[in-house]
Amino acid sequence: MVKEIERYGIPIVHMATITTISESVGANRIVPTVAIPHPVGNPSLKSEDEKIMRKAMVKRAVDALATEISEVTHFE
Amino acid sequence: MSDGFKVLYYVNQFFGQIGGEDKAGMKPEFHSEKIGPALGFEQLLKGEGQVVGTIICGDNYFNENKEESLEYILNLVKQEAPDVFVAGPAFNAGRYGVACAEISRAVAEELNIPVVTGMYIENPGLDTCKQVAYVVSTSDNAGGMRKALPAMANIAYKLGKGLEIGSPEEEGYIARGMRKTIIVEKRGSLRAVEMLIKRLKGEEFETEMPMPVFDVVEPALAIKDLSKATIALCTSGGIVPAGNPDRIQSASAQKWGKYDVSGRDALNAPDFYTTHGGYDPVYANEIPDRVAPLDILKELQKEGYIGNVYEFFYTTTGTGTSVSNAVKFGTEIGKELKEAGVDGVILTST
Amino acid sequence: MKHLIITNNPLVAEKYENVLWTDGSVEKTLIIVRDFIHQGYELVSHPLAASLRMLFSPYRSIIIDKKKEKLNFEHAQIIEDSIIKYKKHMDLRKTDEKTRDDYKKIDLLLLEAALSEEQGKWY
Amino acid sequence: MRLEIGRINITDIQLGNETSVQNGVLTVDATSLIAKLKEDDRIKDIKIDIAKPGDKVRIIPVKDVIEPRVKISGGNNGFPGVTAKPAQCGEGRTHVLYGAAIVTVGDIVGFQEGVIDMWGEGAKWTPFSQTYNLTVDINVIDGLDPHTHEETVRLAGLRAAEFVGQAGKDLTPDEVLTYEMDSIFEETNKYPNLPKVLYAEMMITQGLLHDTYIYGVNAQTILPALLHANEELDGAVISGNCVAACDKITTYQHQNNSAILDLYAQHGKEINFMGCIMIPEHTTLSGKMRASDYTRKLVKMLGADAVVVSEEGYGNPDSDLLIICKKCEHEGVKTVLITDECAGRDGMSQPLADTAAEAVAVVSGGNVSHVVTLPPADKVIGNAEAIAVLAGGWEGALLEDGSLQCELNAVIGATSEIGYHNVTCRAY
Repeated sequence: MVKEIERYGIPIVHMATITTISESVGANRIVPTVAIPHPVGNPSLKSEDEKIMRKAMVKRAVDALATEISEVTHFE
Repeated sequence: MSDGFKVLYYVNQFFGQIGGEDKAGMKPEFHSEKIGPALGFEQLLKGEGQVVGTIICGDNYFNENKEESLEYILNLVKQEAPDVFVAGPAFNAGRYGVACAEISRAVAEELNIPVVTGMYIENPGLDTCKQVAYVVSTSDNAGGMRKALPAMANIAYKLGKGLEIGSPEEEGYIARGMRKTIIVEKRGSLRAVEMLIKRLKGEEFETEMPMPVFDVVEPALAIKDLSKATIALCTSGGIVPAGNPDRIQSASAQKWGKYDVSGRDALNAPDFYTTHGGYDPVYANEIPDRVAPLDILKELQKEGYIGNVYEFFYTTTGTGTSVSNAVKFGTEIGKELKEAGVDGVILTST
Repeated sequence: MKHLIITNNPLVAEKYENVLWTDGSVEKTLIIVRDFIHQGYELVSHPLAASLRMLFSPYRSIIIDKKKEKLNFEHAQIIEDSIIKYKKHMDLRKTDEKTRDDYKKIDLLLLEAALSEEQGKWY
Repeated sequence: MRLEIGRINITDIQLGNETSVQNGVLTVDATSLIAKLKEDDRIKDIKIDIAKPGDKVRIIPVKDVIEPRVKISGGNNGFPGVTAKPAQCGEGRTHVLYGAAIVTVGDIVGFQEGVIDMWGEGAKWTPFSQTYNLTVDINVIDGLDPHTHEETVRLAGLRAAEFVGQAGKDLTPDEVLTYEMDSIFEETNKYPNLPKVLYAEMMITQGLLHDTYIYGVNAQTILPALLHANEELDGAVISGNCVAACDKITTYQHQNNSAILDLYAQHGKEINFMGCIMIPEHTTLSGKMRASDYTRKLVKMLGADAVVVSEEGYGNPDSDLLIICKKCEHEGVKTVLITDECAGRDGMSQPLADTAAEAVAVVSGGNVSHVVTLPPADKVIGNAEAIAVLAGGWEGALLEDGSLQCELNAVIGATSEIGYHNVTCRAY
């Protein structure tokens, strides 16, 4: 899916837990996430902390879209 | 001649000698005579087959009225009941190639009639039909007609006579991606040792099992100004509106869904939940934004960090979804996003 | 007990205590294993057997290890690939029910061989 | 180490009152053979029969195939560590009844397959349609546990091969092949400019019906071990693997390992063939990591430039194959892999589920899912009911005229992963 969307020339960032799979499906911009059942969240944190963590992670993804890259890049 | 096998031929307006670009809008027609390449084709069938007619259709008409054209052509083919169907060759012509490909696939799959066509290796129609039709590899322009027709006729002859078709190298067609089990002269270990020696000498060698080639897409250019950009949110984590109105499968998804989220601040429970069958759903059902973080994106929009969150949210399930479906989903979703002028996409996976 | 055996084989469930019994198909068993791997457990034994014939088995037992802090990506990939491979075969075939009792026995014996390899380790 | 293999060409087989070879005709005294095998009191009943190339005969379910041989000098007769006291294999002289084979038959568990057709379509797909086969159908006493049952059948086959092999003891071979290789240092001195090549042979070692033995040692318990190429050619390795019909390595194929023979043929010409690494295929992931790391280490220690890796089985062993390939390639050691593939009945599927970009040189032994139609046999040796097992798992296999449709995976040696057979796949 990632590849086909990017083929239209739209930058896409893949937020995924298993980054090896992410690479093998052809994602160029990758943000590693927390865990499979809750990629963009962490229920073991207090809700305020979880929110801060989540926001930072999504911001990183958005920033990745605005970052010029020439090869597969992990934004950690 | 009546004992020979019957061939039905398809060409576009140009090769059908109707006219050039000005006639590209013509509807499909059937002619009981042999026209254009069909004329020479019959002579190449060693007197054992005859071309019973030519279907001609304008390239633009076909591409703009696919379903209608296909239906009309399939009916014609049914009526004529040929033993072999031949289309093209289309060389590197895009619209003609797509027409040949779509018709070839439909005739082969729906009517179970063997099909021969011809294309240049980069013709955009190739992937549509190469698995079900014999596509002779041609040059990129009509100058290759004299080479292409005998190869196509030879395959048509074999198909018409029920003879076995040889390898792509022998017959000149483009490999269909089929792994054919065959018996060869040299045993496997000898082939392995020969391959090893070639490798050691730095000579060219050919693996018998090519690893799948992951075609690489160049990274798209970065967004220049986030504060003016429209960002779309997609997930393969199966987050759907309560009740799963589009019945998105929990695994081996056959479809994707899109939902208007322009009036929402978050994908909160219980309006949304996950239908994904591949992970423990507790955390996602508690806060669906943990899988697809619409809430944060909306916050970033309010803060002016990004321009806008695209009004539709796209979703499907990743588990067990076949590669071909994933490609199809991506192509369909990407097309919509492109047309909507979306500047960037966040795709989350579980 | 250090290991957990995920199995749909009643012989295994009878014999061992550290068992998660899944009353279902091999595919369901593999999916349960995957869910554990996704939570951070590690694979001890490979999810697939070593021969085509054993793919017909209605029973499969897989050993997993303790939960770790972080997801083991390699193991996640192995279980995902195994499920794909298993499904690819079984979409066309059916489990061999006629000799299910023999498959039960062999699955147990192969599991025991795997367990014996793991004896005397603590890591 | 120097091994002479004296071939006594066998051109026919019959049962008779003595065990001998005359003018290429192998005669087997079935009564004495049965008496010999029944010294093992776990055996209830033995049926001996013969199957010749071209006969409309089907053998099923096949457990193992073994070449009858006799040791003339050096080492011990039989299979050292199993049917004979431990001794060095690979030295001295061994006589082979070339063209003959012992084929053991019998159910250990109900789902066993493994067919050899001696004629027609089926014959194309198995190398053992070309051998003059003495079939040994083994029935054991009631109440044996599966391990003991399997061992009884395995030993009976080896002992039968030993018994029949005696017929070649006092004969002058039709042809003598010599396999000679000194220490790795001496060979490297002889051929300083030739690339150093190892053969890495993976073996199924996962438990009952999935075992391989080296000098009688269950290879599940070993670290990857270095063997002189002569050892395997002289009976050091035997098969206890009898479920993966199409891609198991029978004992006969260990005795005549085609990968070893074809590498040997190039020794001193194009390559410096240094020997074999015997690699256990574990079922545990830690075992897989250990065995692949250890293999890489041996390859590095011996300074190999290249390695041929062969697989046995299908499923979890595919992981081992690709891990070994990756580790060797990352060390700069060039690999060539031999495996088989599953591309679906129509051949349209991706052949492997696992892939590695490093696997650039792969030999395919064919598609295990390729469907063949086997016409009805005039005579079935073994258990005719086992034919239904071939069809097990999918419908429409038994056709109206009595022909049987089955996948290649049921045919012994069809898609050999040591490259013993002539089958492959091509992109069409």
